[in-house]
Amino acid sequence: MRDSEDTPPRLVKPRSAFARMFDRRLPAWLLAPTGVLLVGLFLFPLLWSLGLSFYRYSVLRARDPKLIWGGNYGSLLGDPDIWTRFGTTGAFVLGAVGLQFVLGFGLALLLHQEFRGRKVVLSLLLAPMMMAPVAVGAFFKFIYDPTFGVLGFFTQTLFGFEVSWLERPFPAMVAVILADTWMWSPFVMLLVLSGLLAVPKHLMEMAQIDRAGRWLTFRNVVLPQIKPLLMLAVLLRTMEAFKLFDTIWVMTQGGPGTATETLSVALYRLGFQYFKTGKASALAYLMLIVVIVLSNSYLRLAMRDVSAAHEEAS
Amino acid sequence: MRDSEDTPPRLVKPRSAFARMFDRRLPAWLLAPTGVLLVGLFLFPLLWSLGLSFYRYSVLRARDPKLIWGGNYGSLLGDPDIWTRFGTTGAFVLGAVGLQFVLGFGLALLLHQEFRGRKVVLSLLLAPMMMAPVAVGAFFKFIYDPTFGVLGFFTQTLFGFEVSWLERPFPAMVAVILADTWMWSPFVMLLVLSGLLAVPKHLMEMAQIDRAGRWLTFRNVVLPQIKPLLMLAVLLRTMEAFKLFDTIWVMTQGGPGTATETLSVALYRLGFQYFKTGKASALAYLMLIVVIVLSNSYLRLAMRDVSAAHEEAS
Amino acid sequence: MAEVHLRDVAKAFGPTQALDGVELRVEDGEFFCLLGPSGVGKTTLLRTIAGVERPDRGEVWIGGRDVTHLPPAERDVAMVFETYALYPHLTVWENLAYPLRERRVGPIDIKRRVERTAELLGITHTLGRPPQTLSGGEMQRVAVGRAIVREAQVYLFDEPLSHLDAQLREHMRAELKRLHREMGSTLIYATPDQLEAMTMPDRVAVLRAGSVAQCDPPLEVYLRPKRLFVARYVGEPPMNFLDADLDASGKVKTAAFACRTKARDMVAGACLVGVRPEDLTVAPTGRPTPPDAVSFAAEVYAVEMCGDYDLVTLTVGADHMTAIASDHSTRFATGQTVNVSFASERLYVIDPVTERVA
Amino acid sequence: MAEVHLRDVAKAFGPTQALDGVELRVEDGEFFCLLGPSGVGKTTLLRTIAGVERPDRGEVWIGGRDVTHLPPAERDVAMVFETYALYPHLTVWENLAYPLRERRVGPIDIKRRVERTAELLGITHTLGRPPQTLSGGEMQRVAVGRAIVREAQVYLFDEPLSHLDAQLREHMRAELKRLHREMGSTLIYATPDQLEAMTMPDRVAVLRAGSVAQCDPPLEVYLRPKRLFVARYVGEPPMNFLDADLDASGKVKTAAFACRTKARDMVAGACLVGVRPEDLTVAPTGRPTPPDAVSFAAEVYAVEMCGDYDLVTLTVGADHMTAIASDHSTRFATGQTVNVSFASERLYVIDPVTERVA
Amino acid sequence: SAQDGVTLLMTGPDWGPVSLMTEISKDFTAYAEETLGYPVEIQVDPAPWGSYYERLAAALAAGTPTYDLFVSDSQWVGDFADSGHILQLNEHADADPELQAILDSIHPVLRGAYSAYPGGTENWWGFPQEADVQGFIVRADLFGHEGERAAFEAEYGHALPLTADDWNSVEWKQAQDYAEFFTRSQGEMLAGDELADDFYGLSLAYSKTYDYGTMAWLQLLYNWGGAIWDWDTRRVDGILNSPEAVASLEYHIDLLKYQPPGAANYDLDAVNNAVAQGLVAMACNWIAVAPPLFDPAVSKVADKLMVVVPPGHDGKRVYNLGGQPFVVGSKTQHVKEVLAYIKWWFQPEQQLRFARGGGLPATTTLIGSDEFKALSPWTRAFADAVPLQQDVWKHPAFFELLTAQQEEFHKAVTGSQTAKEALDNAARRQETILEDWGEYD
Ligand SMILES: Nc1ncnc2c1ncn2[C@@H]1O[C@H](COP(=O)(O)OP(=O)(O)OP(=O)(O)O)[C@@H](O)[C@H]1O
Ligand SMILES: Nc1ncnc2c1ncn2[C@@H]1O[C@H](COP(=O)(O)OP(=O)(O)OP(=O)(O)O)[C@@H](O)[C@H]1O
Ligand SMILES: [Mg+2]
Ligand SMILES: [Mg+2]
Repeated sequence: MRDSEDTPPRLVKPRSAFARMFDRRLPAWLLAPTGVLLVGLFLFPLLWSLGLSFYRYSVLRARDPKLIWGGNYGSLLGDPDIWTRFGTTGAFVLGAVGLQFVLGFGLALLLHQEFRGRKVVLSLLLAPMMMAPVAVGAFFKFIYDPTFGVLGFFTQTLFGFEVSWLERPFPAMVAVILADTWMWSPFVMLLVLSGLLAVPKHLMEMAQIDRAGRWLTFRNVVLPQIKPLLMLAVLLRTMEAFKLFDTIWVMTQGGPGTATETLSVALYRLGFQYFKTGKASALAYLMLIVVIVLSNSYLRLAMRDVSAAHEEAS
Repeated sequence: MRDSEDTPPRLVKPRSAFARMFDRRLPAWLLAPTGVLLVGLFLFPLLWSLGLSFYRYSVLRARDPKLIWGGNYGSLLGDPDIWTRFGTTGAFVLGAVGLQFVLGFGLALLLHQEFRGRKVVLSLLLAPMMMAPVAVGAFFKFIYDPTFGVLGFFTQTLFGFEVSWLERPFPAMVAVILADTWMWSPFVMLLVLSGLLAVPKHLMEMAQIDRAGRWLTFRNVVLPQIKPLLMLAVLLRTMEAFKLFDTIWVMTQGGPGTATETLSVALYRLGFQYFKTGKASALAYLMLIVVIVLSNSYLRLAMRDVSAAHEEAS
Repeated sequence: MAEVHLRDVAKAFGPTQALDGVELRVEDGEFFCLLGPSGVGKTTLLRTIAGVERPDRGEVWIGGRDVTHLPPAERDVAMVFETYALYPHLTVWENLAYPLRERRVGPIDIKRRVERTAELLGITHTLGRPPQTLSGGEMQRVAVGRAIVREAQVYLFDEPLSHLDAQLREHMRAELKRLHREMGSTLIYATPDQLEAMTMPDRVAVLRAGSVAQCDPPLEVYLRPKRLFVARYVGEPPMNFLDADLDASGKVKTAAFACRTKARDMVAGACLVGVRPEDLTVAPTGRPTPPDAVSFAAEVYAVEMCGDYDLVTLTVGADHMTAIASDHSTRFATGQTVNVSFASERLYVIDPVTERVA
Repeated sequence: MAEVHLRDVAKAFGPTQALDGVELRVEDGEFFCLLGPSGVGKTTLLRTIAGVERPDRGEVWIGGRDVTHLPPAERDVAMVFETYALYPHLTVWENLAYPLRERRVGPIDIKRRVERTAELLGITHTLGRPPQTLSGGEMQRVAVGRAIVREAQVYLFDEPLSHLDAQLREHMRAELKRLHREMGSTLIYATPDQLEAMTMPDRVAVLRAGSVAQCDPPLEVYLRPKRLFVARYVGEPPMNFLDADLDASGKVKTAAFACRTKARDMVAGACLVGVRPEDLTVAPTGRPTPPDAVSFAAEVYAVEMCGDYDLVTLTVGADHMTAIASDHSTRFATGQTVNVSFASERLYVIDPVTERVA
Repeated sequence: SAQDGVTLLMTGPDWGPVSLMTEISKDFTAYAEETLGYPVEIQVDPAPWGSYYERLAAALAAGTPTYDLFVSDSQWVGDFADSGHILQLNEHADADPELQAILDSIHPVLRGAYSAYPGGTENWWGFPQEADVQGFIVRADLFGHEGERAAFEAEYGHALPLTADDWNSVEWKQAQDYAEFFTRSQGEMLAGDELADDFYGLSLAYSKTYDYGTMAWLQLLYNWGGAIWDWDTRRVDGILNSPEAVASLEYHIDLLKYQPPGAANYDLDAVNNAVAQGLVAMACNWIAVAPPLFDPAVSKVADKLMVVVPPGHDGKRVYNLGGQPFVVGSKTQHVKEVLAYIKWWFQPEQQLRFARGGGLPATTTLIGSDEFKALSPWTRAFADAVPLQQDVWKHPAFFELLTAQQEEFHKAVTGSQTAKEALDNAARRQETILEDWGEYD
């Protein structure tokens, strides 16, 4: 509206430098180099270590690195043990992430209810993920200990027998998965909970009036809202599970036999026991490729969903 | 609308068990025990390890645990070194999380633009966080190496001098922070990016028409939308930075001197070098308390914002 | 049996008393309208009946059951929200089918009902699309469709036609009335639109600041408003009000005219009289006025042409009055002196203290 | 200088052609209205002018500049969105102040303008609240406030009054007109509401399926529709149409009556004639009809009382016609035979092939 | 059953002596089959030195995997013995004269260091696996270069040492001159060639990892007349931070100026690497890690090196003891086989093979033999140093003591505090630790 009595507009207080910085439209030729530099700084160490994987090289031995191109990759991919490690890792990732997904979800649904002491329980549930993985590994190792362990005591008392958790391949894998699940289900819970809080109230009201059952409401109203965060949680957990080292190392050192020898354990051995730096780099890159392929599929799904969900109102 | 020609409603296909499960309203007395059990399973290892912290006990030295109540806590809190570690940890967490916040944010804003090769850059940027922290530590140690390192080569060529990154307290801290930043800024970026994608289109249009400057738009339209995810990212990063061990250990072992000796390094020493299991548990719990206090403040803020943001339409 | 009964329902949002002791009894099968200006509490009232809002005080009874503490799902109501919210992740088809899904309606029936509803609302072309690609009016029709696609004891409509054009609205009004007749359910309809409130319902409740000012059949509300607020609010253009004096015999006297009324049980003294623009006949001076009509002279202040009628603003003493001249054969010019007349029984007398209309 | 000029603007959403070659020239300072049924492209057109939608084809000129490829911020337009979107994280006060913030308006001015606008819209009591606590009508008024609080070359209003009641609407219409006069800016107003389209603008464009069917001053559109679509769409209740035969001399003949028209340049043969309900005078048989009026007998089919007038549906041969009887002194009964008359110049003759109105 | 064969699980640090032992032990299988009647396989599961203790201790604490025997750094024996993780051998030695004979054959200094705990007693806990001592690895080509020799003598007024005997009387004062003399910049001449890179006089380990830095310094501490604690009262304050000790640490840190950049973080590998790359003229390192330097595949200067004893100070010559015993896990089910293995391992043939392969033996006769002294470039220095060795703590709290020592030491090395402060702090912290262990009760 025309404000006829207005004095001519004037600058009342000098605007902060910060405001002006954001205000001014940075020309592309100024923004682009900054971006390129920033991205470059992040990519450089990546490419450099990629370079390393084409060399036969050991940090321990003074021999000059020797360029062997795909040699490290070839010998890795030709090694049946590596394929076994991939299998073991896959089993671990599937088991751990699957369980974390289910339990994290369940906990989130539980804690989305109102009840007394909810906040305390929430804080406590977040505690495991705040603990050092090494410590968690140590705790669980102790819990599983057949002689002193608490679990053995329970199964002994309840069922009259003890499971030698860490001494048989299958139980050992389960044990490692359980430890990781204990630690990280609350993470999934946290993200799902954030998603649940973001479900628009009016949609829930609509669903209530529609007399939509829990399942329908869940699938059509709740799930689409939390899906992006859920995908993110699964993505992050998959990535982390793929590279989990500390807990496994402390609990089983990859044993019994090679039952819990995942790729990251193999990587550790290559790089820090055998000091085959080049080959270790190559394995690291093989793992990276797998994770990137996995996460890209996730990411594409998640992002598509996010953008779809929020174009809601035009 | 009344459908007068309707045959009486009938069950056309049996509904899946899954659907029925969600559909039925579980009575409280059935839901509560499940919840209590679930929560209990998660809390048990926590409480058990808490118990441990009241004992003088070493897993290595097979003497009987001795209940000393607050003894471990007392001796920890009375130890000036622990306070120094708290300081070091604080500096590291602040530096790393702060930098990750800024860079992650910047990267997210950059990658929110459309440009050719955006997806490739995105995948590549996510690579660091998918790498094993031990490997990242090793890479960076090598990058910082004064004799063979790439960084030394650069600074030498560009500025004519070398920084002995890992030999002086301040540069060493910076070096460790940079390594963690390299690894985890993309994580912040990922979450912020998810948030950016969730900014409702119509609000952006409104802001455009309002001719609101970048800064105003950002503060009033974009920031409130991404705030919950941003808070979550900061929370998670703070928690992780607090317990970061591998990278620091590989790069500096807490050195030079004790310049990068964080609480998690101290915890490692207590638990796995001195094998003072009880005292290590106590330190783990002290750290936990700090993180819980920190994260609770965050969480309260974040959740309040999430719920506020989404009650938008009634 | 689905009469809706509200007993002393109150609801406050912070300092705002959105509902303030609402007493309302909507009969089973009635087409009931809530009329009132913006912010008066219509939406809050409907939401309270639906159960998505809990009243601070009072009871809600539906079909003889106290449902005050029951969740929406157990009240068997269908509702069109004012914001015409739709499930953003479902297509229009799915949005329409949704309320049927959990009612064990077979897929063939669902298909038939959805398609019939869509056709009725003229949104068949949008069925496969997500809601966010619809135009405002299309969205609103889908929201209406979501309510009428299913059977419910009580239908709640919150301004369901606001984004539609006149013809579509007309059509929808007719359809809603037909549906209501066929189904025999109770229907409560909130609107700020007088035309809707006057043409559709069996009864209309005029709300004022969170409580019911009058609750009667529409014509009754129009012809016999009980309160100054209702008299002033109902009618478009609004009623003219003039200061007057009432004597004990029921005779009122204004600056322009005097006339005999039926307001005999009112306290004599200063009062307000009202007369509707459409009850005023404006004629060039000299034309004969009907017998037993009150007539007086006035000056034309402004004339506004509104298509099928002219709106004439008159200067009467110190006041302005509006009149509707629908006789196209006569045009008035500003400044012209005219003769104004009305039937004396069309005069309302209002007590300025109690604001009651005699 | 802020005339708005659209040249052959087209925009499709998938298979839907929302805009289909729109040609439009809105003069500087004009109050312009877009009228059309739901889904016709009004919103899309406004969004294209604002710049938040990019046309597939054609150009948008504002104030003599080709702004087709300029971002909204550089077009200096203010817009009220149909969804009356508000910033959810800001209070109403902040929402209103927002458009001023980046314009270097001093805080004292901001305060004054915001408060004046709020008062004008009757939303002063909501200023401190977040938008999600407002009622529908309040929200819409805030959205209007956000546009009028600031100066712009072009104001775009998308159904800004749909959730308001008659009196508030009336008030707002008057205010908008006043503001427009004071500011002298160009104002484009989309509405499905005929009353708004007829009373407010200088000119109105009637849209049909993404293109302009007629663009004229409102009375012109009402009195001289150029197309069957416009004739059918404008007017409430809508025009009556009858099949007729046209001879070379311009005389039409229907089942009920025959009359002479000015439609001389039309091809003789089958045609359609139309007459508006309000142009029909219904009288008990035997009453004298005005001279040179066409008159015929009909039977009353139904009577609907609408407050200030009665809607009479008549059986005329095999067709129905509606007529408005605004004379309260005469009431008609169903089945009664009545005399219907109209002035012959109020008859529209339409070519059934080209759909042009003669 | 035993008849199908037994596998003895062993662990040790991942380095030359252990892989050598692994290699040689493959022959034990056949020997066992002969003497015991069934094959016994030795399986070794090595771990890097830097984290060896943590891994070993963690395994012992958890009880899995069960090691039948393992290599323990000599300092750890006390802790493991007190915690019951290793088997005391007196019983078996008493019952088996052959074992007793083996114990007797070990050089007394080494037996005291590797087998006896507490020190000075006759409680036997293990047998030497790899004896070790610090040696000086020097570039014989540079020290023997005529031009350099002349230039040095002209500048410093004394000659560069040439033979092992010369080195036996070198003191740090002189060694520092050598270091200074050979520290050159890129572009300067060295032994007739222009230097493409900077060249340095000396390389020592200063790393914070494990005990690397401390061990290199202890050499100087002892020679300067200092001690790590009072061996009787276990008091540290006033001993560890005595003026001599402070002087030795100051001197030690001062030596950094002759060393490559980054030397403050050099661990054993880095020191070796500096030598192998031809970056330094002298280096001090454990002789056990020296053998690869003489391998042309690893070292650019394989044919130019000699190993000598480290310098003394003010007429005093003490060398820092290294080396590791192997000990028997207390949970082993195969004591018989383990003992058989030990007896086999200490057969002179095996010991000689070990020495030939680069291992450092502990039996008095072998060390004293001329054949041994001439066996490899490093054996002479080793043999000369063995009798002059000084041991460190073998206390159960050794890792805590060590960490306190290392942290304060490294702070001084990297310039965050003075040598005096470092030793004062270390002494204070170590007394607190020992007090906590009830040493002063
Ligand atoms: N994003 C979209 N995707 C697909 N179709 C769309 C989209 N937006 C609009 N349409 C279609 O384009 C046509 C014109 O839409 P528009 O919103 O301009 O109509 P309108 O005249 O504003 O209608 P209303 O009065 O109902 O608001 C409609 O048929 C609509 O369904
Ligand atoms: N969540 C809320 N918080 C605070 N005030 C509220 C809230 N919801 C409604 N109100 C206030 O309560 C009053 C009644 O609101 P309601 O939405 O019922 O009005 P309405 O009659 O539907 O108006 P309209 O015709 O504008 O939709 C209004 O003044 C509104 O501002
Ligand atoms: Mg409302
Ligand atoms: Mg629209």
